[in-house]
Amino acid sequence: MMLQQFDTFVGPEVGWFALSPLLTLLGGALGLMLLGALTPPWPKGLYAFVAATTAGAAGALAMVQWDDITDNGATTLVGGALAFDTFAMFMTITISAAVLLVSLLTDEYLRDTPNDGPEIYALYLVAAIGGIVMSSANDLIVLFLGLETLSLALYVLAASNRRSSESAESGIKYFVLGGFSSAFFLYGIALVYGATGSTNITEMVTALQSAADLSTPDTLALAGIAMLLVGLGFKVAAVPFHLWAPDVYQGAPSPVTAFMASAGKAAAFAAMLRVFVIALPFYRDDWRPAIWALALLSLVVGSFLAVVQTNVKRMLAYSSISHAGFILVGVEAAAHRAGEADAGPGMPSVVLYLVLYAVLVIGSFGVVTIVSRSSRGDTTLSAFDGLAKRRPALALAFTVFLLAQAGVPFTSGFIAKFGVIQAAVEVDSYAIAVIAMVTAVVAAFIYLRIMVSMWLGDVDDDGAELAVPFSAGLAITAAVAFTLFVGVVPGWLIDAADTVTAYAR
Amino acid sequence: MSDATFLEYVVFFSAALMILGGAIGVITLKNPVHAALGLVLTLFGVAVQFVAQEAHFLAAVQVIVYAGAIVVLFLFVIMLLGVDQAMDLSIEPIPIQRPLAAVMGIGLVGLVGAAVVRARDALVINPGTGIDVASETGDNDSNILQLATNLYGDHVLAFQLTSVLLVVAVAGTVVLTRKWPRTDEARDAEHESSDV
Amino acid sequence: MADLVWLIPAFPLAGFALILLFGRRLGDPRAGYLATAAVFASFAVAVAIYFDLLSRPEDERQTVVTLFSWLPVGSLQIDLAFLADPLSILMCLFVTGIGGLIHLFAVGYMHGDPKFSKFFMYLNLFVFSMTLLVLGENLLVTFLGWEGVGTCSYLLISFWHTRDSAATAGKKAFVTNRVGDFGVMLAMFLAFESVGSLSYPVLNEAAETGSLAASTASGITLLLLLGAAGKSAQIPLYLWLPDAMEGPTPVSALIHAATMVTGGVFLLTRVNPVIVASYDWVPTTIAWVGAITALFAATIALAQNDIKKVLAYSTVSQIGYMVLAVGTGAYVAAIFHMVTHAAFKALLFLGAGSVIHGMHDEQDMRKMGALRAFMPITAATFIVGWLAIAGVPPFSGFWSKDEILLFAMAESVPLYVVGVVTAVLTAFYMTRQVIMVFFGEATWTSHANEDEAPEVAEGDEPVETHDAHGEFKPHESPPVMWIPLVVLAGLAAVGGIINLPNVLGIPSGTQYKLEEWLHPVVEFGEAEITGTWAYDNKVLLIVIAVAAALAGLVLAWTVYLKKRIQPWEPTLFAKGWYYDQAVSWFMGNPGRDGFEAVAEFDQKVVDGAVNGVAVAVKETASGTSRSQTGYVRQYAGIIGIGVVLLLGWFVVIRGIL
Amino acid sequence: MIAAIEPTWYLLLAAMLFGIGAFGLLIRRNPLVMFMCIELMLNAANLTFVALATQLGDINGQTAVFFVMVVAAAEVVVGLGIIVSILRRRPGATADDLAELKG
Amino acid sequence: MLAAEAGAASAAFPILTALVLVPIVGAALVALSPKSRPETPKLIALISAVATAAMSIWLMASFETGEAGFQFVSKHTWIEPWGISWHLGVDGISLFLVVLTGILFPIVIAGIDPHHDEKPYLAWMLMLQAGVMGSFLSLDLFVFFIFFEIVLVPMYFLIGGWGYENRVYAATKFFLYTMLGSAFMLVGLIATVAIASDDLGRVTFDLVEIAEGADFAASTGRWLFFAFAIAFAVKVPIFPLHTWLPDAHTQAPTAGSVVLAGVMLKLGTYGLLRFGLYLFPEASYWSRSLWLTLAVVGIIYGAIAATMQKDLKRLVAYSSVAHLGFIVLGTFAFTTQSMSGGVIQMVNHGVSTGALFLFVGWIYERRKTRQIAELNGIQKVAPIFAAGFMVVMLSSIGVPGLNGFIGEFLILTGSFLTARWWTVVAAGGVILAALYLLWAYQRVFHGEPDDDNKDFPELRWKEGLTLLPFLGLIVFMGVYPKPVLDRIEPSIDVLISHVEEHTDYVEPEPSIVIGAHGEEEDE
Repeated sequence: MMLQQFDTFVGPEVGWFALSPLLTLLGGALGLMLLGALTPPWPKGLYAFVAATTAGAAGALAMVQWDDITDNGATTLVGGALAFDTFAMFMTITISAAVLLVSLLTDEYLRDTPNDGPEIYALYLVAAIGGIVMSSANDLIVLFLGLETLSLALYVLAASNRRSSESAESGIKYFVLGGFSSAFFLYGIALVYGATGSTNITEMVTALQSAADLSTPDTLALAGIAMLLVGLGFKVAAVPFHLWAPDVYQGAPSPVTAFMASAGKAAAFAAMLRVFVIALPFYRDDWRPAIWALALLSLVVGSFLAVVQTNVKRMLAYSSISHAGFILVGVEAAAHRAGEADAGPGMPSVVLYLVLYAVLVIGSFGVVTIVSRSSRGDTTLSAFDGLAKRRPALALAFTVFLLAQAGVPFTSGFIAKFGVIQAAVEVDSYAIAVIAMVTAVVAAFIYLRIMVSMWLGDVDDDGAELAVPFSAGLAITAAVAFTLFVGVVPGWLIDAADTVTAYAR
Repeated sequence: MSDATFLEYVVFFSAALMILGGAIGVITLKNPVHAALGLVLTLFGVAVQFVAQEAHFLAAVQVIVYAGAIVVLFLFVIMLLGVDQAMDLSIEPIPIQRPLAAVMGIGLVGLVGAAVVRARDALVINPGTGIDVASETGDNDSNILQLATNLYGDHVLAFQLTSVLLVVAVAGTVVLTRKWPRTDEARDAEHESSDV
Repeated sequence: MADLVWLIPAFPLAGFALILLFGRRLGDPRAGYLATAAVFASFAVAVAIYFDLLSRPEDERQTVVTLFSWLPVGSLQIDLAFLADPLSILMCLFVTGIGGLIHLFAVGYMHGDPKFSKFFMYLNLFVFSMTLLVLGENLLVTFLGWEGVGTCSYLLISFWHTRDSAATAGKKAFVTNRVGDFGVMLAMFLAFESVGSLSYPVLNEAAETGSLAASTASGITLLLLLGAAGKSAQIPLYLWLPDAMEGPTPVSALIHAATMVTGGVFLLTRVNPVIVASYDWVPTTIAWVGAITALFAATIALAQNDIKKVLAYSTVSQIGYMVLAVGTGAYVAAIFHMVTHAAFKALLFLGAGSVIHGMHDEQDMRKMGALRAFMPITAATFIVGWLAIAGVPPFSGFWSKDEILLFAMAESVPLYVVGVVTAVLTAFYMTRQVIMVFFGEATWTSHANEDEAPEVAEGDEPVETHDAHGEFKPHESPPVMWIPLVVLAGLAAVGGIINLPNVLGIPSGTQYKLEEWLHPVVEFGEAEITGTWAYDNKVLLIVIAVAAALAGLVLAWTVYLKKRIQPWEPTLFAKGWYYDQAVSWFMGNPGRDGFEAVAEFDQKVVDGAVNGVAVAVKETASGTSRSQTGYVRQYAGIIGIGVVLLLGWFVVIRGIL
Repeated sequence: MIAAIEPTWYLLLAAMLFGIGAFGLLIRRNPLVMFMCIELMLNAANLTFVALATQLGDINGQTAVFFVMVVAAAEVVVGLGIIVSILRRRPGATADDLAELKG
Repeated sequence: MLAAEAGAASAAFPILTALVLVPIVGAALVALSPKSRPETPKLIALISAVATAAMSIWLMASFETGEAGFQFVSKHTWIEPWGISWHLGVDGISLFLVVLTGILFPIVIAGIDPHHDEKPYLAWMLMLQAGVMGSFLSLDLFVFFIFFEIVLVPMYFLIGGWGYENRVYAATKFFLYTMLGSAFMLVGLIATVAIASDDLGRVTFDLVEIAEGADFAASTGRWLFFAFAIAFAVKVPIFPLHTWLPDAHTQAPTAGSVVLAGVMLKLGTYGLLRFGLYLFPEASYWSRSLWLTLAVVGIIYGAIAATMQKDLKRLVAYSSVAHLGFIVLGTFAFTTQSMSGGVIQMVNHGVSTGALFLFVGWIYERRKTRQIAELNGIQKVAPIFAAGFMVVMLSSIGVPGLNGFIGEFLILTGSFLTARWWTVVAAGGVILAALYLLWAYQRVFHGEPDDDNKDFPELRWKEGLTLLPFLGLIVFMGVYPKPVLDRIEPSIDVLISHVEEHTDYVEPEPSIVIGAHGEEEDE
């Protein structure tokens, strides 16, 4: 009978092509690791190039899948472990793009350091896998694994600059707090599992749908949701779970910070949508107010504390917290219609914001990377004095990114904010919309401050000549082009974002 | 379910005692080595609870992986770094840290406990197909079998992801432990690239 | 011919433009002659139009010449149009006529001034505005001129702007007038609201047909009275006029005696049907404003020592007469007095100017005396003016003033009394002036000319009238200056004939010429008061008037020439009842402080709030960020608190409760 | 046969374990010990999983525990790596000594 | 970017789009122009600006007088999923603001040189022009908002980069203050669209469609209106939201001040007309007394504050507050006269205050100070300079025959019909205007010049040429405003009847009817 059992065992059928983006990234990562380990050091920039092409390929494959999904509708993969829908693909493309740009930034940055090997890039790619899994997971355990994959990679990356004590400090801070919060997340999964009898989103939803009545609330599930919110709130750096962000963003190597703020945030928010909007719509009235509160706190604290910072990376960190608040406004809007046939503009606004912000923040930290190189790692505001006189183009690029983050029209940032506010207004949550816009004004102050020091500050003579490496320059140029192009012609992207409400589950 | 036998109570409470005792040891013992031993105690207690719930395979893995590998790793690091000197826990440099901790600990246990208790008789809305347990009637590996089927069935992707996780671990350790040259030009390079 | 009325303003405008462009090249004195020519040209046109209108039947003596549509918005249709009718033409006649003479005089007076051409540029601009004022077909065109003359008066008063007093006086004049303009504007709004138009024919027609509610009419009248008080220097807004004497004397003569200051009276006369249509107490108010001003200013004039200040206050007083006349319905008399006053007051001012000129810019009468020997023509003409203003028959002033007193009597006795008293005072202070300047003993011999001529203060090439410094002899002015004096003296002497009353066997053919002429505009003639006691006892009133004049004369003679009685010049009068001081004190202290307070408020409170918000943000932020100590365990603690709160919300509030 | 001890008891036990772990992380300064506390919390989660699996009669819970163990292992590797790399630089450093970044 | 022509409603040559794009292209060219040839940027900028001016004048020339609706309309769908279209059009209300924008920039670009970094300066100037143009031309809420908002950026850099001692503070204050206002507007704008989409059955940001098609519930409309109004109130600025203005004006470079006063402040008043009254007639009529009061307060308050300023430029800035109070008064008096007056006053204020700022700038260049106390006797040493200032000042005071009076008179005449007592108080502001300007003039120009001022340079040829168009406009608009008024009035009439449709308001028609006005008008 044992034999018989073995004969009868059939694993779930795997949509290999559907998984191709993930497999590409994995292949790239393993290839880099193995070949890099077995072969003598590759010529300059080849590691970065391989990583970038891998990411690009993954993104391209995701785009290919896009039409497939829009034609044949969304499904789930590998025994319902992964969701195969435009939402997932959108995030896949976003994260791949982030990896691509960040790899380009990293290349020059790692020169003359022992880390100028394949590992960092491999970690990018693996982290990307983690992020993509998070955003396409259809099972909380899978989601947890993806989250851990991403997080562990980020811990290492944050601590990867061994010459900088700040890097190490940020690494351990991120690690301790991250482990802390993921323990909460796991505990939350466990409790929710207890309440719904499954970790698989599809089954959870069907279970809750078929449930006799949810009028008598299941406290186990509620406790679990609270824990889940803690874990995800930590990952998206929402107040009051944000405290790691400023320190880690400042301490981590600039390219890594760019990666955290782009791919990391994107994946975390995607996971949030998966877990709350897609998996737990039946409890939306319970968790929506909590999201509201987190959004409010993040907006206020992020923008206010940014004002008093003197370190540009820290400023950007706090501003990214307030951006998280903005995205949470979108999530809150999505919550109003969670689980309904007409899901409303909430989710689209969120994913739109994510992709646009990812590019913006990578560009911003890209500039920071270049500047800090010439200023011996100094990223205080004074390092940017008179940047316009030393490197007008670079200053202009940074200005574009900053204006975009401030939400000035004709930049992608404005489109992003507009989308979120529109979503919020659509569901009549005016209060948070107004608060968001007002705090955006407060946050604008720091962007102005940076611009002032760039354009009006005077150059310090001992400032080493500011070389803009080709690959990094390429990445920043691409980011600028994207920012402005979307600012003027956003229609296509909005159309794409609008499709994510047709998610699989 | 039938009432628990006296023996089951004994098992449960003694295991619980181990768990909590070990845990308290972890957070109170000044010497990290002792703390690690406390952790071992807890882990064993958990393993016992697994057994008590017929999760034999997990219990085994718990002992082997946790107690066998992880804690040993801890101890190894402690010895390696020689951080095994005792640390005075009576002083707390950060103000209001302990009240904070207390509030959190009590609140956490209280609230979750409340949730658990309140949910005790919440209807099980998605009962599973039942867990096969090893029985005297021979197939004493049915639990493993079911676990394996489930693992390589629905959770095969997750299983594969664990491998990715291990890749991260490998790459991470390489990055974190690779020797960084301390030569002069490197020290100059330090200025270059010590940028955070 | 009347269609060419636009030529009247056109000539001075052209003169202005020419001098503006070529003034420096023309220079002194050609620019002056050009300006004079321009004014006399429009005088000629005015004369021509006068005869044109005269040749028409009475009810056709009104032509509207529309140049273009100025402000056409919806129901508000305002044209830049001129109304050529007896009143406006009469005004044009004496504005341009006397104005021309004053221009001529100024050519001599301003000779050597470095800004000679600019002066005449302003003068022409003024004449242009003044003609607009009188020719306007609607309130707005009049207002255009009204403000124009105000501006020119500002420019001319502060002509010697390096003198602070002059600059301040100019500003004061403009701002005070603005207060009056405020009234005129509101009057316009009210008129537009009620009759939907600003043109005089429509407005007056509406008033006559009674479609203008008495309330509205009263409103318009009172608001216009405010404007008139500003422009015509009546209580309470008169106080800019004395200061306006800072301007060059021709300016004082032209603007602040003959023409501009009569604008208010003209405006009230222009809309006389509205006044008639308003409540009865409204004209009475006007009358009393005029009467009180007349008396008040006269008392002040008693104690002035500045030759021009005396004339200035007497101007205020005389215009008070005119306003009184308007209030009592004696519009003709008002206009009549306006004309005569224009003549003799211009004469007096120019005379004064000639004296000042001869005395090397000495204006203090106490440093004059016995000048008749040195400047005979000036003295002679000045005396004519003196008799005219004092109301001594048969000089012009007598007839017009008598007419006014007649109506005042018809209106009410108190008004008449005030009028007569004022007449006495007028005769008194004018006599005093004449004596102090031309008679008595010379007090100027040892006088070293301390306050320098502004021209000298300008400090350019030495002016030839001032080659003789130190001890000097007063000298007669050049012909270009005394010819106008003579002409004006003639007018002042015989001006009365234009409106002789029907008494003492004056040939009936010559009576009431002005009244007939103005009849199309002012139906309200002397016929209206027939049957009143006053009308029946005209002769008696005339006798009283003459007596009053002579009384004043004799009294002053005895006081200042014969020194029989100590001169009584209380400081209260000299200081103008301290009204000016009071006002300036108020403006300077509470007013200024109030303004300062507002500015402070803006800085501290309104802007302070804005910056306060910014500061508050920064403070809270830095406070919060200081609490982020960098201790990872504390971060964990805060996260833990967040966890507890979330759990509390979910488990307790949403779950258990 | 089914375990007779009520799952609730297990859950409460797990909750206490979890709470102790979290509490410990807040009060211990030695990074290694803090890390052990995280392990305690993970074990609490595992206990919960197993208890619930038993209650639900659903094997997935036990599978989840399996994954958690792997995660824990990987975390330990990475975490200890980071800790080693830091304590190499600054022997005997406590968590409170690592507070350069703040504000 | 722009989809194909939508509808036949668009002119053959998309002149309005050109008006917006030419400056942008010019700015780009300036920015890209090679460093080697220092004179090219100025040349390019001038060409672009003059071209814009020419187009705007051609626009005015070929504008259909007496035509109420929008002309030269060009409409293309832009952001399809959000129902946003590139919808431009011009009517009597916007026409002259467009023309003013068109001719103001070449003048200041040609007439005023920055002290340094000419290239970015010119680029920003052109960007600014594009932004202002777009705001005046757009008929789509989204398009309007983005232009309304984008204007801040070039202005921020102009103030911050080429301003005076306290420029960064002023620039930041300006940016944040205005941005705060538009924050509310954005939310209100989106809400408007969202709510209107229920009536219209589709999501569109098109101004005309919403204004004509949507009918907001009173309460809703009022909330939305205020969301818009706050932004405009800050921009105008209406008391008490005005304090950014003195700082921005004082610190801005001369050209910046001229443009700021000339056209940018008008974005607020124009917005109130176009996006306040037109979109929310009910709400604006309902809240009129609030606006009238604020306007009147602004008139008096601004004048008083101006009187006490020690800095000549601040003084002019506060005078702007007062003048714009008149415009707001006229706008919310809802009569043909007052609103036409308001529109024409926008142009007039732009001209005269712009010219005043020119003079202040020139004074600063000569004396390196704006403190009134340090200036005196200039008229003696620079009579022509003084004369020019005098004319501009008189126009600003509102002396008839000059442009300032036309606007003020129309506004007051009109508003007297519907808001009598407010008008009475506002007319008092006319007195104060004379007070503070004449006082300042006396202190600066009269008296004997001291040593610092006694060789104050006379007006230069270039400056004179710069000034000439201003003086020409001042006189022309004062003497013969008919052509302007004829083009403005129809659009105003339409606007008023729009208000009348949505409210119980009936515009009073003054006429000679016996008893048309009873005793209630008793003084």
